[in-house]
Amino acid sequence: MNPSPNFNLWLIPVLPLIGSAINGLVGKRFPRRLVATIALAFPGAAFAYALWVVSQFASLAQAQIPHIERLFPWIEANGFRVDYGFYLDQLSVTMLLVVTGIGFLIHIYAVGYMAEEGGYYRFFSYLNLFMFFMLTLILAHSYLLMFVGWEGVGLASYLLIGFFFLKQSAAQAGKKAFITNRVGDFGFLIGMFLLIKHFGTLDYDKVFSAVAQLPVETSVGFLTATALLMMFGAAGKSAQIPLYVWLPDAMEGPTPVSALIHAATMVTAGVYMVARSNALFLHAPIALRVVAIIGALTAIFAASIGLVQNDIKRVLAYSTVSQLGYMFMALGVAAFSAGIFHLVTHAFFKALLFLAAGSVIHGLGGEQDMRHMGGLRKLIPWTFWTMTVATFAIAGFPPLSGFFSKDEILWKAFSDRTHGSWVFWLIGWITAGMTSFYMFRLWFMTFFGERRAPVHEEHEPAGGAHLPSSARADHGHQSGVQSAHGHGDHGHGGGVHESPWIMLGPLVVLAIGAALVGFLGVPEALGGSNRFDQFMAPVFHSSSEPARSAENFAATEPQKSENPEEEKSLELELAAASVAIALSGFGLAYFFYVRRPELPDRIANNVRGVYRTLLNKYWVDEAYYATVINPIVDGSRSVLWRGIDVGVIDAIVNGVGTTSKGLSGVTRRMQSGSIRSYAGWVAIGAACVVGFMIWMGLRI
Amino acid sequence: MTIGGSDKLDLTHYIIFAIVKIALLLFILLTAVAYIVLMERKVIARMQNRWGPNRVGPFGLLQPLADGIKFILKEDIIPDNVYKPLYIAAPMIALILSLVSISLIPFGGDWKIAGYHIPLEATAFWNGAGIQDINIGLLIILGITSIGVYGVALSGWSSNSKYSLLGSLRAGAQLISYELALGLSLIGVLILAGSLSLRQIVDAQSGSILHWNFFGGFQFVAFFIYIMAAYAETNRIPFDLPEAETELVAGYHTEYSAMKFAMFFMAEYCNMVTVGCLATLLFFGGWHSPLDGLNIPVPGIWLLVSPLFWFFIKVFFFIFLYIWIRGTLPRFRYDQLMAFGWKFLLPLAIANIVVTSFVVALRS
Amino acid sequence: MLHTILFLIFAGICVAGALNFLLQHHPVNSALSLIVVMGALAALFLLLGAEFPAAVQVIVYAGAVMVLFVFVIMLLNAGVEEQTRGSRVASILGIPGLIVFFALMYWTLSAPRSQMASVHIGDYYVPTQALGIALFREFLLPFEVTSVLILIAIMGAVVLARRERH
Amino acid sequence: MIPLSWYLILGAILFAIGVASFLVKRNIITIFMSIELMLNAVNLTFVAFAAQWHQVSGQVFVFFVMVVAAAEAAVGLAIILAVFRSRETLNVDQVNLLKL
Repeated sequence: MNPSPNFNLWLIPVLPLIGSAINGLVGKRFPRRLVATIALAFPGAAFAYALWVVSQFASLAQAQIPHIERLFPWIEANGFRVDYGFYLDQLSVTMLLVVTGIGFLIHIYAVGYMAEEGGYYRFFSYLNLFMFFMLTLILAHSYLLMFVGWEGVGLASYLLIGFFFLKQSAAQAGKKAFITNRVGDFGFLIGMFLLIKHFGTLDYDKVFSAVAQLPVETSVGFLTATALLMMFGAAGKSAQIPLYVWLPDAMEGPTPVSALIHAATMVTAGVYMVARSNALFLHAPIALRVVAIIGALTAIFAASIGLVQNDIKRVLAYSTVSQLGYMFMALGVAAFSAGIFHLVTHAFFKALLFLAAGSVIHGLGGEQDMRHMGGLRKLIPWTFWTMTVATFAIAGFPPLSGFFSKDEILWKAFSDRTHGSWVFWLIGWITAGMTSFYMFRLWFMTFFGERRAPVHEEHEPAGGAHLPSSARADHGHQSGVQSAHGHGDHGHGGGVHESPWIMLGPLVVLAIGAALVGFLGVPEALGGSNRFDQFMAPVFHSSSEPARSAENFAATEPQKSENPEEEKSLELELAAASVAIALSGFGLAYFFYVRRPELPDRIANNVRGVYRTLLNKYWVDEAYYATVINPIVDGSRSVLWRGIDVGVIDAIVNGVGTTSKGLSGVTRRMQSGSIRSYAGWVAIGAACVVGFMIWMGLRI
Repeated sequence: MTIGGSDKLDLTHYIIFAIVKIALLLFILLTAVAYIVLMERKVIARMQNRWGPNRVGPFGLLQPLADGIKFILKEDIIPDNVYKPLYIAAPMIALILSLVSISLIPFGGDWKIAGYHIPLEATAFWNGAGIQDINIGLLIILGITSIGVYGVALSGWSSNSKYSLLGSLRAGAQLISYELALGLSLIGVLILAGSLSLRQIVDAQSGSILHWNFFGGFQFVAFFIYIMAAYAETNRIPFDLPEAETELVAGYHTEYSAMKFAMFFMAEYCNMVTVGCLATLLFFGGWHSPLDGLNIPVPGIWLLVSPLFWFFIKVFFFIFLYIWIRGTLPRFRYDQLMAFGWKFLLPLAIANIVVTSFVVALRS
Repeated sequence: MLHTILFLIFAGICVAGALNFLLQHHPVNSALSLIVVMGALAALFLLLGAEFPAAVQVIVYAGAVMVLFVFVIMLLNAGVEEQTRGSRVASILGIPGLIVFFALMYWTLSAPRSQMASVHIGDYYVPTQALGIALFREFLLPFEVTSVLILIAIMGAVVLARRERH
Repeated sequence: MIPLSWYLILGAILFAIGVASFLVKRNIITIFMSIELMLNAVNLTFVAFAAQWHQVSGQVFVFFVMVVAAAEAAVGLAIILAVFRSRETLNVDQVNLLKL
């Protein structure tokens, strides 16, 4: 196809798969050290190989991008053909680095974090399996192969959320995540079917070139429909309204899982998918607008819930949801590179936040409720400092990474005349304030003030680590080991301990990353040259230029205004505004949780209604139960089960059984076992045969 | 019986000749049997250092006659609880079959009497060109001997006594087992002659003594096997377990007396004669004189007699061999008998076939 | 002429023996009448010019197989068979079926439309050599296969008849 | 000088008698022998056809039939022995169960 060299891209996904296979099949016999070695070696190798590939990729000529490697025909049905192949361009390179790099770090961290848990080999087998599917997802060269990875990561996430499967809530959460994702995947599937119907192919390059030929759809046509269905799938995977409900519960999984899958990589798959399909979305502006709206709503909605949560991981979960909303908002305003940029930075600081939170929980012996923390600054300094970097980064303090990416998004939302609008900017701005507030609330409650001893009974339900030891003692071979997390006294006594270095190392690396990656995308306004944007340009401009030129709705003049000076000043003002709101959030949190710690409760009492609403997440889950789940369950039970299954299917089966039984009861008499009766049958049969043959002979 | 070119045959003449020949043959055979018995008793007596029968007539030569009379005049006892039809039929079957098989034996060429060519064989005839005999005479003889089992088996079973039954069971097993060895031992000869007709087999050996299958054809192994198997077939020592006096009184004919017993007796000796004739025909050149090669001038009448002379000499030798072995060897044990038949004779016979066929194949 | 006479004689013997086989109640009698049938059949074979099959018929069937049967009868001391009432199917279905079968056969065979050759004695005579050649040339494979079959049969018989020791 | 159909009809008669005896006989050995009778009838037919078509194959088939019959007799009689050992009867009407 193209003269570019062969990178053997297939190696990248396959390496973790090998690791997973080894651990999963024979890991049970291995000592933990060996399991850990295997679990680290293969993703590490994948990471190294990915680095090499990227270095090669940098040297590719512009013409050779996207670089496609087809391995073998996978499906061939007349005319329709899907190859098993890989697709490398700036976007997938970026994702590749993020996934392999951060994934590898989190693996290292997990080795320390899971050290005393049961089912060690199982955990790492799943984790490697996830890496395999995620890499397949981002390297796939066709929607179908992407879907394979898409489902695969869903599976891995299900397995890992339910990792402590002896705990009811964990198992439930796993099922919830899985089913919710199925709902989204359904949309994705229909979208793919539409693509096949209209273009007869699912390969990116073919689909995009085909789309580029079509005019921009101003009304709802099949492009819009496809795009919306895709968006629905993305919403499922990336926890957007209305399908975000599974992500907070997914925190039942071990913390590294939350960090890797439910913060850094998997949940961004939706973002990646939409960005990948930018051509499609740019030709369906309505769909694009829907994306923006959903993103914005999700952002502010989740942030508002996050304000009042007490479980440290839940706060982070809602913050993840809202940040994802940010990304979708970016995509929605056609600021794809900005979205991806935020994806990258967010991967760093959110992974860091989760890992640090995990380290805190680890140090407190399984404590997750922030109301029982406090004053940990001195006790676990490394965790504290890395957490601090992450907090400031996400809150959007310059010059940390979060600032640049978020500011980019806000600016695009405000400035892009075709797709953006000041409403999005406003929502984003407020969300930024909320983000800053709840993050600092978390920060203060955890590390400042003095320890608040836990009250036992309400402390029970919290925490992924508070299991019956049998749950951890998975597959029996671990049953002797009592996890440090399980110990009551260990956690709540003074014995708070800093995590081992194998956990702190990744924290530090991520902290540096979270601090610095922002400088990849310093906007012109701040005297930088937005390198990330330029790097990404080929992927998005190639398709977006015709779209922009072909704009005919929303009064349009060329999108860059005539006087760049004014632009710059405006951008600066906006940046200042966002910094300001971040600061105010910081101040507010300081005032509430350091100066006047009793104040929040009083406010909560004053506006009980609002507070409870937020605390109970707007009763969305209950609403879903009332509207969707219960009807389905009842319907299945009364109609499908009692009615159809028992009444029809079983009836048929049993009917067949009884009839054949009766028949055989009759015919059984033929098989009397008496040779002579058999001989009688044979004789009559022979007579018939001879008669037939003679008849045939006569007819001739 | 396949009669090639039946038009050349005058059926009535054929039938007349056949009847005459059969009558003669029967007379000679039965007399021979009687005197073979006498000879056996004498020889055995000599071997055991006795005199043997010497009262009736000179040297007891009339002894067989006396025995015959006694057999005929004795009361014919039929025990109760025997299965009568078979009890009566059994000895007849035995005797008839043994007599039939002799009718296929050629004793020589043909005599020209009153313009008629008369082959010295009960079932052969002159078809104008040459002597026509049964193409598969040998097979028929084998068939008849194989049927001969029934006489023994049925007699033992029908007489409803445990000794007889055991005897006949043994006989049945023994006959079936040794029939294989017997049949296989002959195949070497058949390969050499390329025919199943006894005459052609004999003609194939014409010439000097060196053309006899035993010497020229290197069939002495086959001959050894044949003799062993034949002795077993005729229930003679050392294979006379079916009538082992020490174990089973008298075996399958324990319950028989008088003429029925005599029938079994005659059947046994007829079979001995048949075996001797076959051995002569198959391995020792039939009626050909050993001196054929070196042509010694002889009177014409001698040419007429010599085939019969040589033939009977040879058969006599085999009869004597029977008696000689009887006087010499002890009896086998039953398992030894079976083992000998199945594990030694049979493989040996097969080996002989393989070797012979190789030799013939190489020669042609 | 001669052929007809001989045929009638031996065919008569055959049928008589078969009927006797059918009517006798004692296995031994049945066996003996069967032997008679086989001997007569051998004679018929000779009339048809098949001398080797005739001889083999006598040697193998009459001489070996039937001896085996008689042997077993003696061994198991099988007496007159008792007339038990088994399934009625045999008589209800079998006999009519049999009759129909035979009727059909007879009808077809005796019909003039079945152009059957008529034979002299010896107008088709197969020398043993010809049979052997046919057997070892064109029928070599079946021949070998039957040898394998016999080997298997021997082993099976040995295994089955061996009285297992406890 | 007789038509071959006589031989064939004779074969049919023998075969029919064999079937009949198979149907009416109770003694398993006799039944077995009636099978032999049928085989013999078939042999006769083979030979007759050999004479009709002047083909050796018919007689060769007779040969094979005999071989098979011999093998079958050996195995069958062994089976009969085994059955008799376990049932102490030769009556097929009493041997109509697979397990004792």
